[in-house]
Amino acid sequence: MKNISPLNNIHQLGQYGNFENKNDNELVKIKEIKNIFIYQVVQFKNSPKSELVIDNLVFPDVLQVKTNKEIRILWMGPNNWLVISDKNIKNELDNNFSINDFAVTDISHSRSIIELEGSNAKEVIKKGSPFNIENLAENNCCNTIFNGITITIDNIEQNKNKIRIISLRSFGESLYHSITDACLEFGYKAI
Amino acid sequence: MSQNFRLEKEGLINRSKKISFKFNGKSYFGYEGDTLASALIANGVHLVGRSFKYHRPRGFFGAGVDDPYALVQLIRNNESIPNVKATEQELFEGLEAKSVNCWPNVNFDIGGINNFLRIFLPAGFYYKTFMWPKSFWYKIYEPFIRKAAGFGVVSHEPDKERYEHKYEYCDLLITGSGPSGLASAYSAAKNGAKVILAEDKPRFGGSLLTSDVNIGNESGKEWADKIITELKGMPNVVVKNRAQVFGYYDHNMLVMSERLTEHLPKSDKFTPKQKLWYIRAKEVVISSGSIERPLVFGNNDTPGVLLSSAAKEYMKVYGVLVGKKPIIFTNNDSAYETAIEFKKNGVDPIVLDSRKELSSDLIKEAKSLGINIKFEYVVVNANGYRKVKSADIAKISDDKTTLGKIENIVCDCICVSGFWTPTIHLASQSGGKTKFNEEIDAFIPSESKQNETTVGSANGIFNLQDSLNTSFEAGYNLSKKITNEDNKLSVPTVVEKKNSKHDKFWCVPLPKGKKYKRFLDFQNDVAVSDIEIAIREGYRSIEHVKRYTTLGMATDQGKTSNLNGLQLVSNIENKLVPEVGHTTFRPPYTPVSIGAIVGREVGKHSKPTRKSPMHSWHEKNNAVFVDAGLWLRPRFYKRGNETLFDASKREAENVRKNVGVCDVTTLGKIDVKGPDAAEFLNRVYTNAWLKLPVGKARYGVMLREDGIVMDDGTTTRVSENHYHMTTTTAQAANVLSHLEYYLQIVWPELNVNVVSTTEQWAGAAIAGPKSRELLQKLFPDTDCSNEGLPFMGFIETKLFGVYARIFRISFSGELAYEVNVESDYGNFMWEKIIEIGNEFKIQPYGTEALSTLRIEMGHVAGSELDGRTTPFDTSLDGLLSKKKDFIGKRSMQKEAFISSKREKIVGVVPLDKKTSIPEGSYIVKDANTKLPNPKLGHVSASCWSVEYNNPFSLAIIKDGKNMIGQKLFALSPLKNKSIPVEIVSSHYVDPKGERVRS
Amino acid sequence: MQKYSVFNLIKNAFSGHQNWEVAWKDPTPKKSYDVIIIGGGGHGLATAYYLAKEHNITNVAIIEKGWIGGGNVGRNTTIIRSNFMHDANGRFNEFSMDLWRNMSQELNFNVMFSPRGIINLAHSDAQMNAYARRGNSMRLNGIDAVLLNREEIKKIIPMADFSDDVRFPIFGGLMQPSAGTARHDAVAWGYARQADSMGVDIIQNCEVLGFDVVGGKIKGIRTSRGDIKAKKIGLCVAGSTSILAEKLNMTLPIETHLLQACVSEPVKPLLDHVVTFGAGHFYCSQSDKGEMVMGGDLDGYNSYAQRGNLPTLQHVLTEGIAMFPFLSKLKMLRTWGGIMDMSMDGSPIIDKTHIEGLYLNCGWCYGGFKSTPASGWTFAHTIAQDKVHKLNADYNLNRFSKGYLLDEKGLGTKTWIS
Amino acid sequence: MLYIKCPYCGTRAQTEFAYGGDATVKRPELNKEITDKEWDEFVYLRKSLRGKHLEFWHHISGCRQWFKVQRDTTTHEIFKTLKPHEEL
Repeated sequence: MKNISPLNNIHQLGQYGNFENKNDNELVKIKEIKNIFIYQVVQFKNSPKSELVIDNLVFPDVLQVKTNKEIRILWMGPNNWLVISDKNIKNELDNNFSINDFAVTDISHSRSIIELEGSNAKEVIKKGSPFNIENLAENNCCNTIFNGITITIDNIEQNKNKIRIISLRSFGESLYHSITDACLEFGYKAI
Repeated sequence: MSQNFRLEKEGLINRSKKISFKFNGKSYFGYEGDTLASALIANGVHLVGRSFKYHRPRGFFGAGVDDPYALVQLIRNNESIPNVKATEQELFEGLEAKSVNCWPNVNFDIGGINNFLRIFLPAGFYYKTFMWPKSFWYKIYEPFIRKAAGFGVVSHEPDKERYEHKYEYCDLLITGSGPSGLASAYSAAKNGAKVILAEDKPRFGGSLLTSDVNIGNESGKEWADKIITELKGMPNVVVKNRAQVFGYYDHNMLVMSERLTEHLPKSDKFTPKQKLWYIRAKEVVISSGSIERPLVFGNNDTPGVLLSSAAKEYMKVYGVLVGKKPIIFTNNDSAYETAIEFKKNGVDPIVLDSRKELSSDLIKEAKSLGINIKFEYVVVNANGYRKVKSADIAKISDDKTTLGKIENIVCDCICVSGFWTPTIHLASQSGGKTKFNEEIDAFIPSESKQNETTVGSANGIFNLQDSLNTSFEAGYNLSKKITNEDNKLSVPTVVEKKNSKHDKFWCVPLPKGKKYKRFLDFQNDVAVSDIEIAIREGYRSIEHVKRYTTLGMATDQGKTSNLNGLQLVSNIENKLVPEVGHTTFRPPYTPVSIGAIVGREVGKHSKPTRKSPMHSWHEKNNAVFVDAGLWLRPRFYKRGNETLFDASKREAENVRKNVGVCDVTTLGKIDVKGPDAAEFLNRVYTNAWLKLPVGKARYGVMLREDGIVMDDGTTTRVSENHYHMTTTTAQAANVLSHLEYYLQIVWPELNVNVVSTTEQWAGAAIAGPKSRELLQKLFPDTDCSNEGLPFMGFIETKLFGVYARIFRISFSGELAYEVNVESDYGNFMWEKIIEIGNEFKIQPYGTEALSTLRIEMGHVAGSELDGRTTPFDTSLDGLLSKKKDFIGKRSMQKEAFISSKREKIVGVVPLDKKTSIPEGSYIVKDANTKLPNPKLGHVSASCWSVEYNNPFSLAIIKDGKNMIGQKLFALSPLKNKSIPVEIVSSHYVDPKGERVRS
Repeated sequence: MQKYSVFNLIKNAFSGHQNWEVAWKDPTPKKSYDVIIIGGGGHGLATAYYLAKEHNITNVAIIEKGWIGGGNVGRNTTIIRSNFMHDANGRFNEFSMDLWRNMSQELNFNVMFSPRGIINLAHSDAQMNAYARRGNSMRLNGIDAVLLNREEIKKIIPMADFSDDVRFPIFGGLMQPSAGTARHDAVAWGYARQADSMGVDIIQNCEVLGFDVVGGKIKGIRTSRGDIKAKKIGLCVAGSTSILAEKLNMTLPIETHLLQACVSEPVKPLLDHVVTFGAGHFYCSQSDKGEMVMGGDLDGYNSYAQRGNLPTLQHVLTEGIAMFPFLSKLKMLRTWGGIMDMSMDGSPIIDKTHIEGLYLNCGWCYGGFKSTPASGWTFAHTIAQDKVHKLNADYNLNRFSKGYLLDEKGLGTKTWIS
Repeated sequence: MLYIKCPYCGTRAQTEFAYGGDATVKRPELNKEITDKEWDEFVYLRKSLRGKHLEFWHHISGCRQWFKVQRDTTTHEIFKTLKPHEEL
């Protein structure tokens, strides 16, 4: 196999912790999101401000996520976005955003992504992150910290309690341990 | 053994569930719902341990957190736990506990001898003696004192328990579920607020569990149960028992420790023993209640002397009699409730009331029950050693100075009540001010600093109706601010007994000729006489008194002793209590488990570990790893029983002879993009960057503004506006913040973006004479010749279809290349290099070989760039641009930096060409001169030069350049080595740098 | 002055301890003094003591805003050591050690100096080398130091984490056997008692409101208890230096930060040494009372609040458990904070100033306690002789602009990164 | 734990931030002739005020922006947070 995902060595399918006699929704489901494209798009401070669009998605404002089937655009900071896509859109981005006004950087391989799902997903976050997760609405995101590791939380689907936790790749295994350890009390299922 | 002191039916314990337990090896039983203390008292056991200094017998003085002693060693789940408070520890099947601070046992304790020597051991005695002969303090006296001190025993083994954290946000946090807490919680919750109600004890209700009142048409307890049940059912309310809010920190962050399993025989391995809640509350209601004050008299520390409120709680909550011949000694009405409770349970108490005869609802009721009340009477002294046997009592004069004739009455317990002290710790921790309330002789919160409100008896309100009124109001007003809802509840009416005024009297004078110890602090054995000595000797500030006598510095933090201490000082100094002032309250309110504070970041996970994409390959190939910051890097790859020295020598030799490959993923990488990127680099690096062509790399040095070298690395111009910067592994994060600082704050006019791409790229350094041949095979379609890819050149290409970047840069000083691919492909790249490299005898090499190679080349690294060295010291001054300005340039003119005495980097070779020079040795002129021996400089890095097959070191020494050729000594007294050496150039191998260009 | 001794203790016992004299008096300030020391902390009290003892200057007042010994001398982790790399720091603190060794007898007050040895743990060979550099420097300066390997460390502190479940394994460590601890309050009280007996006025509850400077010369101070004249004034107010400097229109190379410490509940003796964690900022020793005395990191932002914040404590205790897993089973009893003069190179300043007759003693960072005697001794000398002693010659104020820095840690001017 | 309002992301827990020191010291312009004294003032000298203190913080586990905070160094009360180039 040519490519190996960040959590390949640690993400072992199965059920762990207090999983006995619990229904599926009570268990936290954990999944690695891999083979996905991630770009940082930054508009330079002194370049003319205009509405930014890619794939008919307008770049969102503070803490928001704009999304369609394939792409999620996350607000990361002033003039700074993360474009997460199932397909390679480097060329589109390069064409839309001139190098004199924008910095587009492919960081697809520099992140590891964990997806949590289930009624206790937010309780898991509360065990390590001081961020007020209850206030993070669907299609909102935030940068914060979990047991000393910098993360981005992306609220994918409120009613399913489905959230993604994005971290730097090299921290991936430590974060994965920290998250799954926090799941033990509820029981979790690696899928 | 039967429970002689257990009442027939009273109490909230579950009599259907018997629980057997052991104390000091003896078996007893109690009931579910008992504490260890209540169960022991039910069995007639009052002697729990020995005091700190005099090793006097100690019993139960309180019924909960207020108890100043009652510490035992608890065995639970095969763990031996020190300093567990028997009055808080709930009983569970098979519980085992032991007394502490006594030897051989609690009944006969050798340490008790101190009690007879006590007149020689007043406050601060140890400052006045143990000074002769000089060495004896540390060798003889101190070890003896240390052995006598301490309470419980803790083993060396790690903690098997699990502790977790939880971050919560709420509108109102309410600390304590007594009447005022319940009222505020209920009215706030009904008004739509998100409420957290925390109760330290297992049972909710606080004083309502023991006081004889009616709220509406229910008893106080029924009302409490009703409210709690309703609160538990509300979605916007979290109700927690066994949860102590112990700290009030900045910006309304409070911390609560929830005890989840300590009341159970054992816990499953996934349920934490404690959960630490970090609660950010918009508003805080402090309803932590109040603690009864002791009255002070002779030998008032004897087991059997206890707070009257505790006696009442043992009866009403646990159905336990603390004694069958009780004396109630009080200066206020509340103790009458205890007397009445005794009477109701068929025990005849004697009440000694220090006040002139007066009347009130309670006193009337007591009289009507035929309770024997002696007004203007006090307890002078408690007789008995391990347990109260009788009391000396006497009439006391109006002015409370003279005692009448001493009478002796037999008793088995003395229940004291010196009125109530509001628990203001949290209010004070928040930074809020306190004021002294003459009414109640105690401090209450005044203006609050953060968003906190104190209600109920914690605020000095001891009347239930007022307490409920103000608490309902508080809950409503505070919630309204937040929810903007307006649902106000009506306050139930209370039927309670009116209290008459208490007596300010609290300390019984000594009868003529008697030297009874009258204790204030029961754990540290601080008596009235100790405070008197302290003040006599000039330790007059309350802080001096506290520190000199250790008053209130025991594990109970003076909950029952501080205020009496203040009273005493104010009497002696003839100041008002507020003038004496109290010592500051700091978290934690009660001792809190260190394990809980730390949580799950223990053992291997105390810090995160960063790994490269090739990590598992290294593991499979016997890499021995080394910590580089949070990263793990292969230090060497062990073959057979090679030592570190053998392996690194082999690996380094192979690089010089053939070719080696090293994982350099951990080096910091930063993408610098934008129209002003070149200008930016020109300002942050000391050398010139404007003219670097696309496709070329350049070595650069960064300084701090104070002129010290911050970091170095190569940066490559990938395209017109795009640079790929590399940093050292150690400084990667700092450099990024540094760059962001200058871009965002200092030079906002620059259009540049910086982002870390460290983990985007897996990096492999291929070094050695055969590296070009290998590279050509890895990239058949790429021209890897010296012309096609010259030194400091850069190309983008494909590695068997995988996008790759090749940089021709060298840290080893050999012909070398660095190949980068996207991290998912890192392992693929690595295996390809090894596979194809085999024919060139490739070997992976670790950081140890890497440093060997760089050292003999004289390349500086972390051990030279240690945050203290300038470009001059490290021979990097050639890179200081004269033409342009840059960060730190202005500091280059400093006298010390340019002085010739300044240290400079050189090479060091042992004259015998055999003896390795330990790193951290010093270079001196004379090896045998007397100390202090003047140092020329230190050895920063050492290696075994594989080029010349002899030891070689780098050193930074005074006037280095002119030292070259000199014969000096390298000294390492720690390893007692003295090595004759010659100073040579730091560029030991290939000084002209031809290989890298070959 | 009444002598403290076991005989006196017994004698007094029989008179019910009624006849002990005050340890120091409570005088009202005179109109003027030869020397005023501002700050009744350890350093200030020691300075006054050595002015009287070594230089026969007894017309001295100590002006203390609150109660003596209430600053950092009363809120530290009582560690005494001279394990420094820079010659200037080593020399200075070894001189301090010599004064510590005789202090109880000299002051006739048991300060309980206890040379139990300090161990700095190392968690990598690189760190072992850094400690070797420090230790060799100490040895060449005549200071005791030994480098211990993992096995030797294990023999001394078996309760440290030598298991496999460890993030930063112990490689070895540097030990200074003669380092140790002392009873912090006793140091302040002992100096105060002797200074008082030699005629020094200890004036508490007296706040300095301003200075009288005429023609570049110090004339006196304005206080909450009236104006007081003085020929010479020594500033000795760790933590509050910047506040007084402001009243003198001086800006200094220091920042004020908060350092936290805490103690556990007392337990029976199990730790005989002072031990520091190498992969962080934690250190620990066990007091005579049985409490684990634990200290660590700065709160990390400028602070004059003598109250700490929880994240730092959590971070520090995390390292504590990483070093001594058994600590997890103990309870934290007390926490407190002290405010520190963090200097821009981590080393102190004892020097004259541009104002004639005004002397400066500050920048002790979080290491002031161990230096108390030497600081007082050299500061007294600098004030009495109006010139620095060779021991504090390198602790001058202009070393920063000239570049003669004494940076033990190599962290530069980011004082909040400890 | 401090609760700091990042001017870009909103109020967050202290652990997301890194401290950046006195925000009143201004770096001298590049290529500008200045005295040693001016340079030392920038590099070494700090007022270290008790009370209201203007300081830099870096939202390092957030939007990675540097910004200014006006905080009381005795009570830690935060009065105002500003973007780098906003003035009080």
